Amino acid sequence: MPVAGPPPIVTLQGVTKRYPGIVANDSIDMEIRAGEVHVLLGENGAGKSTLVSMLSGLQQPDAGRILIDGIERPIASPAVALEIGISTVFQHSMLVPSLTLVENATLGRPWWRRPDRAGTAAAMAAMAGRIGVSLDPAALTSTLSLGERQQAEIVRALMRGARFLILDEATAMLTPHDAARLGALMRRLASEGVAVVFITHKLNEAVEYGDRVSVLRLGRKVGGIAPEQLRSMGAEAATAEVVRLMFGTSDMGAGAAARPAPLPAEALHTPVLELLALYAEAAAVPLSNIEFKVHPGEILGIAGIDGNGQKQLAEAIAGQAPVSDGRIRLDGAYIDRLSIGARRDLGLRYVTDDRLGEGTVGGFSVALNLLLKEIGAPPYWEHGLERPAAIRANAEEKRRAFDIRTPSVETPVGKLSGGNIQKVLLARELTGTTRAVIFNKPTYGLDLANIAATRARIRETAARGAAVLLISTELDEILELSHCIAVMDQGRIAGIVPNDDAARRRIGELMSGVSRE
Amino acid sequence: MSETTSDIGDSRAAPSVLRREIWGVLAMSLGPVLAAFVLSGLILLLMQVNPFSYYGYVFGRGLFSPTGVQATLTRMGPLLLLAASLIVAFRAGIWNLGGDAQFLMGAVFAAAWTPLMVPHVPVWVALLAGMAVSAGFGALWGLVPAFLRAYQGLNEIITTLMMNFLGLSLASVLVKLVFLDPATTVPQTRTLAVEDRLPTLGATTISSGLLIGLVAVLAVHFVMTRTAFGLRLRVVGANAGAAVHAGLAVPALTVAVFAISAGFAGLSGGVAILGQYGNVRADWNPAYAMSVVPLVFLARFNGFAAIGFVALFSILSIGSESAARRMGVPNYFTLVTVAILLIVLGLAEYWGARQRQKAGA
Amino acid sequence: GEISSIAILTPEAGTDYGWNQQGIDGAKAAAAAAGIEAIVAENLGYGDVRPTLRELAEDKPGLIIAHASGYNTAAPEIGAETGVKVAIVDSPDALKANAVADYTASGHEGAYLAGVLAAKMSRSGTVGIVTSGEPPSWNSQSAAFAEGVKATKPDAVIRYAVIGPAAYSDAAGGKRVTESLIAAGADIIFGQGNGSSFGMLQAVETTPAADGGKVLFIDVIGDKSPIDKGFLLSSVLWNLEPVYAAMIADVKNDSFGSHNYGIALKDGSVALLKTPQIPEEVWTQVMAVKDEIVSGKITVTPHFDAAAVHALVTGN
Amino acid sequence: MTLFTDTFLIALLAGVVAAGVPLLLAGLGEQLSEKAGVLNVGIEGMMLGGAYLGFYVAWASGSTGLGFLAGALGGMMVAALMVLFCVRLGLNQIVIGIALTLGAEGATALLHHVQFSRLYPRLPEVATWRIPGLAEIPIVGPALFDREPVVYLALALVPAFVWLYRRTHLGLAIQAAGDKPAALDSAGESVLAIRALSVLGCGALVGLGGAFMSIAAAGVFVPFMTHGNGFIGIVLAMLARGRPLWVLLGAALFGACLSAATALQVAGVDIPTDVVQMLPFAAVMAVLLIAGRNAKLPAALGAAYVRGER
Ligand SMILES: Nc1ncnc2c1ncn2[C@@H]1O[C@H](COP(=O)(O)OP(=O)(O)OP(=O)(O)O)[C@@H](O)[C@H]1O
Ligand SMILES: Nc1ncnc2c1ncn2[C@@H]1O[C@H](COP(=O)(O)OP(=O)(O)OP(=O)(O)O)[C@@H](O)[C@H]1O
Ligand SMILES: [Mg+2]
Ligand SMILES: [Mg+2]
Repeated sequence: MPVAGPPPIVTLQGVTKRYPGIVANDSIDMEIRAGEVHVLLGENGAGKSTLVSMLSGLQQPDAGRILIDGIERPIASPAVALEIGISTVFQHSMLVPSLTLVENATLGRPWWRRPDRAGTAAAMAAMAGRIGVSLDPAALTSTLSLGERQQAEIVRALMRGARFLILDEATAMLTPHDAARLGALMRRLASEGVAVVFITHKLNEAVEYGDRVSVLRLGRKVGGIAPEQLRSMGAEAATAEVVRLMFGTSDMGAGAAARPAPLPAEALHTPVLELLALYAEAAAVPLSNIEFKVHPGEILGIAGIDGNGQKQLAEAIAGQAPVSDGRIRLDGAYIDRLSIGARRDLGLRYVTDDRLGEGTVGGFSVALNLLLKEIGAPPYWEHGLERPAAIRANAEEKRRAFDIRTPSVETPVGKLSGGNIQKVLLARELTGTTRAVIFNKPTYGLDLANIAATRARIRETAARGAAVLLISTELDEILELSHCIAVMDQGRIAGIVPNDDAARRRIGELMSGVSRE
Repeated sequence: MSETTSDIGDSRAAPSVLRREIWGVLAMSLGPVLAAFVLSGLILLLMQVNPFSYYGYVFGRGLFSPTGVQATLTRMGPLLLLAASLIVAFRAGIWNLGGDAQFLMGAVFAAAWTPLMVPHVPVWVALLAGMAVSAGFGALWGLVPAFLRAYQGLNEIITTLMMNFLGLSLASVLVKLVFLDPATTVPQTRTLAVEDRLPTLGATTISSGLLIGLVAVLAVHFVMTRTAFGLRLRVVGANAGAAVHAGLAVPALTVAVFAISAGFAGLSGGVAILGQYGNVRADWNPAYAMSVVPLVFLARFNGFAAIGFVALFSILSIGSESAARRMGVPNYFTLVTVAILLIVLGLAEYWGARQRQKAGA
Repeated sequence: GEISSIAILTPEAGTDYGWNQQGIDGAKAAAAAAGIEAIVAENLGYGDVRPTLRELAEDKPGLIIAHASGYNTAAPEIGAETGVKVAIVDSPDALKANAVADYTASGHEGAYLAGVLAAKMSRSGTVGIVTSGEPPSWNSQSAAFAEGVKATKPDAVIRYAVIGPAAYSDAAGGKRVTESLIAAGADIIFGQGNGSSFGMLQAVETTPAADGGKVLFIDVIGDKSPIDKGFLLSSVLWNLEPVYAAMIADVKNDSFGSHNYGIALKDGSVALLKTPQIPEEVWTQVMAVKDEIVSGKITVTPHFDAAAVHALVTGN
Repeated sequence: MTLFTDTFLIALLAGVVAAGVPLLLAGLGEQLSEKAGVLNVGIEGMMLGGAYLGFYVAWASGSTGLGFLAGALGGMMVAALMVLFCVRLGLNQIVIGIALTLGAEGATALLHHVQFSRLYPRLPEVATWRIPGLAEIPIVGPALFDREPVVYLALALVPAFVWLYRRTHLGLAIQAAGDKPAALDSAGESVLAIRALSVLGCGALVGLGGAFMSIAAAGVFVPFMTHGNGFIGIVLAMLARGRPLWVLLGAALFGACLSAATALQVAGVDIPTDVVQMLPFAAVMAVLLIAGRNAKLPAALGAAYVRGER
């Protein structure tokens, strides 16, 4: 292909990266040019983040060459990457929890200099305003929700004034509104001559903001759509093409399922999960006067901007955070004084959104992580003794059923890709008898096929008579699955609305504080 | 300080791989020992001492002489119990660095009460009771940091180190003021008669503490790697947040870990007294636990490897005292040898891990 | 009986101008005099001495000298097991014919004389005792020193401080505590401690007394005059050679284990070091007291427990 | 005859300083290293290294100033091994720390045996700097403001470290290296450099503390003379939870307890010595019980950083 104009900022030639038992990137050729938003797509574990880590200097390729501005130059370290002008928002947070956002933003400046906290804070606020998010630069990172941290990382990356910006699933934690703003910004940056690499699992975003698409599959680049092609294709056709490249079939994720059918009247007699005037004292967003009922078979969506107390709510119900007043009933019995384990024994499940922090033990095998909440239970343990065969069989079964991509079930779970770790969590929580399940952002980080599968499983869970609480920042997901939707704002329930034609508008009003009901 | 142990998934290897592994393990364990001796041999040369004769004496005494090897095996007993103590704690992510005081508490109370019991009950009852007492008081001393960690979130490295200093003082206060043998001028407890001590193995002088220690390490290894209880502890150790999320009773498990760990340390003291020493003198502190800590880390909390390292350490400590005397080298040289050995073993571990990674890639 | 060699075990290195060095030097001298070999095992610590005892016993020496109170349980046990004669300290009751004898070396008579000397030499009337711990041999000397001071000058003040529970090597602590005693008025320091005694010596050399004059130091067991800078007043010297020589003779005569051994002013195995710091007339007076002790006119009874020492020094 | 004269009180207070300064330096050093994520259990060895080399140079050159410098260097030499093995190669920090302590104990005892065990050379008293004005304050003045320069340096390091940790990028980088090294690395800073610098700094401080013990506090070197001060330094650093001022308070508490124990004995208060000696440790346990809740340690403490490792 004859090259017109300046050479690409980064050219990958036959770049290969191997990990024990897996070729994460297999001889990848790719060009990343100034002025383009280059969308990188691929299912979970396809090797996208691995590619990112090589571009940002965290990993070195085992084979192949990297050219910078047409000249071969290894990206030997993150410092080199930054020097070249490559700035990255990683899939998993790269902020120091014990520092404030401002301090995090000043990391990397000369040692002897005094941190310019005020100046940096002003710059951060300005940049945040530009992309339309609000953040408190003086906030201690550890007190922020994952979503807020992600916003801060985007702001920090943009502040560096890079000519090459990498966003690895940067919209995963954003509301559609904020994601759209970020998209607009990407377009603007591209028009100013910045190269953007954007990784997402949301095909609509890919098609809308991307100039060029590359698709990875099992570590190999299986195809792409060039800018001219993409422009000429139209959204519908482009999505279908991407799906074909990614999954080998084009009828995937076609059209979200309609709203769930209304519950039969008899289901509404006795609630499974009931919150009665629940209060919880938490440092930033205390819960106050939370009341709702969830019936058998019902899915109650919890919508709201990230960081409005959703996590506190989930933890209070699961027993991980203390309740200061009010009661929680499961199948009529009060459970608010019970331990986490006792609540679980009664059939309460909590799928956490913090998959690395508390969801899994990174150094333990996939097989053990799948049983983390059932240690000691037969048939995997008999009289307290491990039954390796049973544990393995269970893992192999889950691996198949949930399509967990791992070299082996003995691989430490921390070595899997983000999406595959999420599948391990889901596989663990969605089996066995359940009475009530709390899903906290269950599909974040999952690829299209897995999102569809997961949503089907959430529906199934409800269909088997369990009460489901679905916390999500994705309104579409909530509208697709929920019978009723509660909107959370500042630690309160701003209102609960049935999922009817007017739901989307009313949720929007509730979220923006326009109305209260 | 989370230590991700690699044998968690315990690979069930194929036979040929196994053979290669055994060779690897042999090379990995003997290689560094040789390298360490070459290095310390160079220092000996600087001191104008013949390294071959020196190490000849070390192994001649520590491993190949009949009384020497018996001394080595006897020395291993209490050390193995301490290894068991540390394996439990470290696998559960609890950095119990107070083993020496727990050891002494066990030793002092066993030494104080067993001789008093002997006249009234059959000897074996007194010995069993003495061991129970030592484990109990070791555990008791471990409970202070346990509760502080479990219910106040206090870091146990600080508290166990402090309890160590306090325990050393308390032990000597107890010996001097409370459990003093009225028959001597030297502040020490009553002495358990030689014939009332734990039986030796057959016609040797090897204390049966060795067997107790071996059983303890193997049992601990089994429990930690093959049982639900052990797995729970490992989850707490690897990621306390995940343990809470999984509904484990973290505070209770923490207390249990401390009790077991400190109990083994106390038992180690008891076995040392009941099997070898017969009494405790004021200000006595062999500081065995601090020597076992690096060995257990090198063994990566694996019981079998710990037995190997404890054996090596015992051979070295028994043998080098003899070698130092015969060669006219100050005994301090042993400290240098042990330091070099630990570093070289650490390097070998690093090298092995890199090889494994390369092989996997 | 036959005897061709003796062995001695000490907890620390024989270069401390103190307990270990006196033991080793004594054993070597006694062996040389008897024309036999002396095997030295030094620096063994206090942890586990049984393996060394067993190894030494393998060569069947005529006698093993276990030169530390910490060895007095192990040595008789291993002696019985291997059939080798052992000499131990601080266990007078352990006597056993042809097996065990005790030589509780207590310099209390010498320490009493040191007390007399200190009382006579002190300008301020306050003397200090510093020890690195409270083992029986330290205690008996501390107590006798205090008695000697009191007997000579009843209104003298005795200040007593221990550096730490087992602060044998804490030289900095030795200096700090000694400085406190000097500040409390002491101008004579009676110091007992191994490594830490060099810190005491340093304090004496660098800290003036309340009246601006010199503080003087009384040492124990060994003779530090080769390294003195003019502050060493005296030392309670122990000489173990006669003790060991008597043991060797008894082994030869098959009478080992029939009696214990001791050190005393009488036979010169305990002596007070004479230095240029001691004026002639004072020395004469002190020697007069020595004669009274030797003749039995004054009896100095040893007190081995810390409580007795505390009672004596606080009984001001 | 009153015991508690000015002279005696001055000596007690001076004793607090003499015992506290090595602990302060050890605690500050350990704190620096721990903040950067390296649990340095080798500081007992670094202290001995500093005590030996400092004493040797002061004795051989006759200059205490050179001695203190050499002490810092001695600590750094042992620390350099820690950097090589634990920071660069990522070996287990506890194994290497204990090995370095054992090795330094053995090596310095051997050297002492060869060089000093016959003569036990002792140094003359270290010259002090008298701070005009302050030194005139009764009791406190002579004990605190007429001291060896190292004492002032140690005290000045406390605000210096507060400034370093709060007000410089280096301070932030050190904290990041201990809490989330990957974040520091991806910001383009070298985790290895920051950690190496911190460990070397730790070695220098701890070595200086050791040299203070041998040159000023004892005036003589004897084997094992640091007798556990390094371990107390570890406790102080952890107790302080990252705040230099707390290290100072902790060191002062320890020194005060030691002096109080001496004062009680000299005053003839008849409690068993062993009980008195438990005072400082009991005091720290009491402080822990009252104030020590939820002691937070750097998240990556003790863990080697390997770029890109999951
Ligand atoms: N440091 C590592 N050690 C071992 N294996 C790794 C490592 N990093 C990545 N892998 C493996 O490489 C493969 C690709 O992972 P990668 O994180 O690049 O996927 P991804 O495309 O980003 O997936 P996702 O969409 O789920 O984030 C996975 O199988 C993963 O397990
Ligand atoms: N321990 C804490 N201390 C201070 N503030 C906290 C604490 N925990 C949570 N917060 C604050 O409370 C708010 C709500 O947090 P929460 O985690 O419930 O949000 P969320 O919507 O569930 O986000 P996510 O699920 O992405 O974590 C956040 O703004 C966070 O900063
Ligand atoms: Mg990824
Ligand atoms: Mg949340």
